[in-house]
Amino acid sequence: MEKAKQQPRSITYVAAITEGVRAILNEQDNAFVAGEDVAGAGSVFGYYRGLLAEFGENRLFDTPISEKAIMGLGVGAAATGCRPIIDIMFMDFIAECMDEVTNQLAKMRYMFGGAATLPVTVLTMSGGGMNMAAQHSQCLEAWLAHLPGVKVVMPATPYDAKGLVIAAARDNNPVFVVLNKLSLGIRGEVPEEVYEVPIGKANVVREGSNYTIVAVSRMVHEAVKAADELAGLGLDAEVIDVRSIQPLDTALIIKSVEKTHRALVVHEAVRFGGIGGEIAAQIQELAFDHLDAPVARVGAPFSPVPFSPVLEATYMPNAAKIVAEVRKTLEI
Amino acid sequence: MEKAKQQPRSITYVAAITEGVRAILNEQDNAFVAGEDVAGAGSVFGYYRGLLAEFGENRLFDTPISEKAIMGLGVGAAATGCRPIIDIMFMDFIAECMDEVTNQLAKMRYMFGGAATLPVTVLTMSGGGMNMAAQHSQCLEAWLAHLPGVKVVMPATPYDAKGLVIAAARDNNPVFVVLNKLSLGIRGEVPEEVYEVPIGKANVVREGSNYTIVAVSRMVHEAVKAADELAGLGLDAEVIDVRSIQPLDTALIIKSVEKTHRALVVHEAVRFGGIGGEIAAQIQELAFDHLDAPVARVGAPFSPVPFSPVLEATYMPNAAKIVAEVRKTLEI
Amino acid sequence: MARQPVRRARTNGTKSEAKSATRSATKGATKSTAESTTRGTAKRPANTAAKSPAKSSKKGRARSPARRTAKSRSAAETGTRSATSGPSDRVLQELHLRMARIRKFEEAAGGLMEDGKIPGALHLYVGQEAVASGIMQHLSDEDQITSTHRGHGHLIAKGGAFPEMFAELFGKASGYCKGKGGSMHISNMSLGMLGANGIVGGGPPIAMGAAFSNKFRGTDRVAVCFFGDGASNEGSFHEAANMASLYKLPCIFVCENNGYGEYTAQENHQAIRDVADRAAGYGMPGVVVDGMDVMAVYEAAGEAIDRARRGDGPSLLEAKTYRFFDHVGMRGMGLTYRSDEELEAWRRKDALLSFEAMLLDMGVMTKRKLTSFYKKLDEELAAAIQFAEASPFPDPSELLEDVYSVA
Amino acid sequence: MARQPVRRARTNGTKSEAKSATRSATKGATKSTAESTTRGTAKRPANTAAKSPAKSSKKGRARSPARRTAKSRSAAETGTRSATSGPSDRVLQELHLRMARIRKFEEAAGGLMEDGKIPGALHLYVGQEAVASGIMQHLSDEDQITSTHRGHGHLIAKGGAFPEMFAELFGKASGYCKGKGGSMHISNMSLGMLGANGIVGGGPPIAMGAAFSNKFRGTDRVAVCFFGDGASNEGSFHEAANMASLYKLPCIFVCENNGYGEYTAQENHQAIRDVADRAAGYGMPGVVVDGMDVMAVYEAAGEAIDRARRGDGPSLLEAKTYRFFDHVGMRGMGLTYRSDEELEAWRRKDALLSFEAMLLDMGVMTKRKLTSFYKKLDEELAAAIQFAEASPFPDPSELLEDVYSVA
Ligand SMILES: Cc1ncc(C[n+]2csc(CCOP(=O)(O)OP(=O)(O)O)c2C)c(N)n1
Ligand SMILES: Cc1ncc(C[n+]2csc(CCOP(=O)(O)OP(=O)(O)O)c2C)c(N)n1
Ligand SMILES: [Mg+2]
Ligand SMILES: [Mg+2]
Repeated sequence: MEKAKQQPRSITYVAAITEGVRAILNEQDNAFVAGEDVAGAGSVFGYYRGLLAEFGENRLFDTPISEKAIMGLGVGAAATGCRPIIDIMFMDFIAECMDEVTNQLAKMRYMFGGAATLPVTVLTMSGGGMNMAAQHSQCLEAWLAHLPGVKVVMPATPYDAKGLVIAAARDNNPVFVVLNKLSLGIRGEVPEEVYEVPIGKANVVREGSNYTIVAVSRMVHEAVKAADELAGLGLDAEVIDVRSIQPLDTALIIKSVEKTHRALVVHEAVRFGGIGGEIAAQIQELAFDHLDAPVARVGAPFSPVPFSPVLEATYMPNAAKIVAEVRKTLEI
Repeated sequence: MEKAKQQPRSITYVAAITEGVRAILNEQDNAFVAGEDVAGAGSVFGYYRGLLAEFGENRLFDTPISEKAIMGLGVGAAATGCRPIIDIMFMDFIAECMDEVTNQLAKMRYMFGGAATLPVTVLTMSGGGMNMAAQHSQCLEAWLAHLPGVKVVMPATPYDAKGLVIAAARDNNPVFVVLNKLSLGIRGEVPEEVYEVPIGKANVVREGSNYTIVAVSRMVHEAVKAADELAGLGLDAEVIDVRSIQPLDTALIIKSVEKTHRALVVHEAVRFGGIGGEIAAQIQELAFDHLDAPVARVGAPFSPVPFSPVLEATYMPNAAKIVAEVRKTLEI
Repeated sequence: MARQPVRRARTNGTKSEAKSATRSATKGATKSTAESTTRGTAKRPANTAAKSPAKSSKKGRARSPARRTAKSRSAAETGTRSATSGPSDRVLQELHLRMARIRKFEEAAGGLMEDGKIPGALHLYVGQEAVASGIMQHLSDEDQITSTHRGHGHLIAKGGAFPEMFAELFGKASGYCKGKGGSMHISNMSLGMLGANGIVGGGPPIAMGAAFSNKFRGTDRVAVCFFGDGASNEGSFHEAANMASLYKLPCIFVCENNGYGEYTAQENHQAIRDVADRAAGYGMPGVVVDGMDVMAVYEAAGEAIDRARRGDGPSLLEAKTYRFFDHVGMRGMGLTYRSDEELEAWRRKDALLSFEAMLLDMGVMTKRKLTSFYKKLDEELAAAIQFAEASPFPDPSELLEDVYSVA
Repeated sequence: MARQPVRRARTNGTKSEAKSATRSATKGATKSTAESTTRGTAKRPANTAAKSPAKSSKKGRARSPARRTAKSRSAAETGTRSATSGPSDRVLQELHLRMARIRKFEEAAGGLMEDGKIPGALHLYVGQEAVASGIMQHLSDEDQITSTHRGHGHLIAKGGAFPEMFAELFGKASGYCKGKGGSMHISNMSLGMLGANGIVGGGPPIAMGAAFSNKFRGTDRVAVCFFGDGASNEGSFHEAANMASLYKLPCIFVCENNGYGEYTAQENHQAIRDVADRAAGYGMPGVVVDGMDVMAVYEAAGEAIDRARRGDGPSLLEAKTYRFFDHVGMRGMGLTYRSDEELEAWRRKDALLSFEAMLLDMGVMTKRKLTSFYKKLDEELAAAIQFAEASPFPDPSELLEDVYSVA
């Protein structure tokens, strides 16, 4: 795990994103931010707040409500020498520009035989738990991870949020930084310095000896809670924060499972067809002889995200569901 | 497997689709076809050819090149009493209307507490192998299968093409019928009568005792070829055509694996994040103690579909790759 | 640039140049009737006998005005179609009723949200009441509408009942969507309300599809989509408008231009002043109307809806309006993107208050009636909120219901 | 309704009514200069001395006309800007060269596809040559374009070399995209050609993004997107046009209206005749130009491009044109969606042949020069095809290269 080298301070996830973006705007003259209400309002989630005053209106651009044009702006500007930071307010709205993402952004370099370089960073906000109902709560990262040509990172902590934003914006490829709503207020140590969290490297956030929980985004924190509970059942669970789902740090995951012999994958996205299927399939393929139990999975049930608080509470994956799934799989 | 009850004739996949659509237009007064070049041209793939003359211009509608409006037309018309058959010419273009698919079509019923019923059938053409390059060759069914609220079927044979089109159009839910380009000319026995192939039921197309190949769409035929080759290696492979990936016939797949103890999943879509991950994850989860080897997977490599014939040939999954993967997994 | 209230309706979409190569059918926007101010004159049409829907129903709540079937539409239509006579008292009272019901509901709902009693986010319709009311006056339950994230007003004007609406906002099982939709997806199929929509621009393609269905099924029903100035920049609007015009669908595109998309002023999201300017590009009439004047909206909507029912195709109606509260909730996030002066200028044009003044003037309404009217409305609201609060939450087991139709 | 060739350029987007509430900056489309026919008069500007780029280069192929840097633009610009003098001989010859190169390349490529020698599908540009040529005459390599599925002509006019183009169509490693793109994705970044595009409507947002970049980086470069009548119904066009106008980007939207989207006639895909009518809805000028008249295109494009370079924002230029072959390939699928008479009427307006007749008339070209010009072009084509055929296919190991940048 990367360590803060100096000035350890505890700041929020949302403030960490701001710091990451600020670092890039300072560092890269050709970087700018474009999206709905990113400049004047500093994003409805607040993570660009203050940057307009700091960098001026030639670096942050409020756009019309036109996701296709916003993503197209990123593609065209990146292909011609800029380093756009594109904001898609809610991840649900990425559906509006999946053509630009899939057929242009992800493929242009390949189709052009390597002649185009597309350093586009896309920030977008996923996740439920805030009673925002079916169209403002989705986790659609599995779509993106299935697309050759893009990278997809999902920070769970303030430290990773800052470091991954910086790494994404320095990367010469399209990188989606999939943020999480319920994480916005999470606090953690974040150095003031500018640093990268390398894309494609997972992180062992809790070491353990006989169970591996592979967690995506905010589920990392639920997994840690679950691990604490599992300790009472005699399980010493290791928790891995995948951080990047494309590329995926398969090696680290397999190393852990070879040690622990059992694994569970958890994400907030709908379980069926989620990235957990890919991870579980890889684990059983590459660590088959090491497995003492089937790779378990926890994800959202097969329904849209309901509005009603009681239903949404039932819907959301959490520590209790992880523990229940572990117990079921291990029959303990 | 459903059996033709009378008049066995051999017709092509494309003709079978036409028969399915014809049956629905005859049967359902409120059914119509809408999409780009579906009426006058009978689709660029030819599967509506003749239907305009037969049913008139009040049943088949050429639309503008406006995928969002086309899908929206399906949603709005279905919610108000029609049974639209919506055509999205190439599956790649579904990216243009993923909002209408994801945020409207898939969720309207749920968000409305069950008050809306959306009998929309979407026909769309997937797959490579015809030198149509990166934007006209994709298999994006994994996106759809991850969406609660829609069903997804993928016929591999003329028989299933007709039966699944009919079942889809009779279903009161949104159903995607994902067709395959290279399958258009495949011939097979198709009864003249009107019949359904039930959605959510897989099909054992070749029985076997000690290996299971779970195949999606055209890969069924490659799997059968591979099975023939594997016989020479002492393997008696069972081939399952999943036919429907949402819902998935998990029970049939597990039953087979419990008998054979080994399995491979194959689809033409990019392997990483494809539906094969979900299927493999389910197999190892539900048949863990029956497995003698890891569940293997074959899919396209992690790149956009290349144009050049030699590269595309290298890209496409096929029988040889299935055999190679089986040998690698079983170390034979 | 301060945003100023507008005064009069205008018809856009016509052009000065003779355009030989252009089919005349798609040009020459209809003349707007919205210019005629009918207030004050108010001649009564013959068939005004219809019972006042503002009367309390058995249950003690004011009967929802839109709850009429196609058969009872004649009075409203007469009111619209006659150029020489104003609308009937009944129409005037219904327009008022719709506006007042929206205003009161929204203020109550906003308060409940700010107090943390309603979960999630509410986008309030206060300020824009004249738009939904003037348009819905022409529609029956069989006509469809699609709404926006700011959807309560549309549903109320279409006949939505307070108890089921509050229950939905609270996430209760007795809500219109069994608690599964909430504010952003509130809907009622039997009222022809095809949903509020959390996706900006989500409505137009769906309304166009409903209009297609109306025509396909041989009915004379119309579909109306409401959308904002911000939404007019979404590709979905463009595609739906083009398709509706191509097929001459009975679809009315109603742009509620309140000058802002979230915190971004119109001048910072499009280089035009009138969204109605876009109509010509689809070959349909584009009309600008004062959205703070319910009679102007009512007249312009009547024209567009009649045109659609006649089979002459869609129209784009732009209502210049303003939201009195913030983008979300009442107080919002505390951003200062609108000036106090601007807000004041628009508040002076308050559609409900000015219409009430006119009704008092005309003698259609008296101070006393108004007082008792609001008293009854307050009681109805209180009862509805009580109903919603007392209603149970859905059972967790209902989570996986309604994903698919099992019939 | 038979589709008739048009004759003259028109400016759309102005309206008769005084519109008090509308900012004047966004209205009042620029006056089109395209109405002036410059043929025949052809006064020479002073600085015509530029060497003829039509001369053979060392390698025996005609030098590609667009291969000029920003510095050498002055002659072309002078030709455009002076209302009283026509363009120079050099400009006239370059326009001809571009058109002839496209025509010949496409006929050869079409033949190779029909013979099964080129894999996949080609969408041929024959008939539309005047559009790409008239516009590209104003651009340097630093100006960007986005193209369509029908993209060869755009690349040729922008300076694309035949050998690398044929090699790409054949799927060879020596192709512009190493064989990975093929006809529908042919591109060359150093020529500012940001790709043919298999997605209808794929280009406009990208060109708008390039124009944004040009402005952001403080250059005077422009970005031009080409798209069809069919593509004008995609939401992507709408969103890109609105955004370009809002930010006053140096972006030119060029609609090549050939009357059909695949097999669907314009009247069956939109209820307007002139796509340029949509410009007013974005607050930009809309100009209709005869796309079979390269001089008219050249003039109108000059105006729009100058405007963009001046920082005055985007324009929509609609060129009425026609494709002489079928949607795909030459013979197509054998559908009868266009009448022989219609095809004949348009073929009589053949932009290349009529321009050649004019050049002969003017004495800028002689029959003899023309004969040797075509002979040389044929030789160049033959050599290019030979190069392509002789080139190796990419090695299978290259499959996974170029997915990501590793730098
Ligand atoms: C596709 C999409 N993009 C962005 C948003 C976020 N959003 C919600 S409301 C809104 C502003 C809409 O403005 P307008 O259409 O003018 O409606 P108003 O809020 O003014 O009524 C935005 C950007 C969204 N919900 N959907
Ligand atoms: C998003 C998308 N929808 C549909 C298609 C299929 N398609 C390819 S070309 C074409 C017609 C395009 O018409 P137009 O824009 O007028 O260009 P033209 O072919 O006439 O040059 C269509 C529908 C596509 N490639 N992309
Ligand atoms: Mg607004
Ligand atoms: Mg065309």
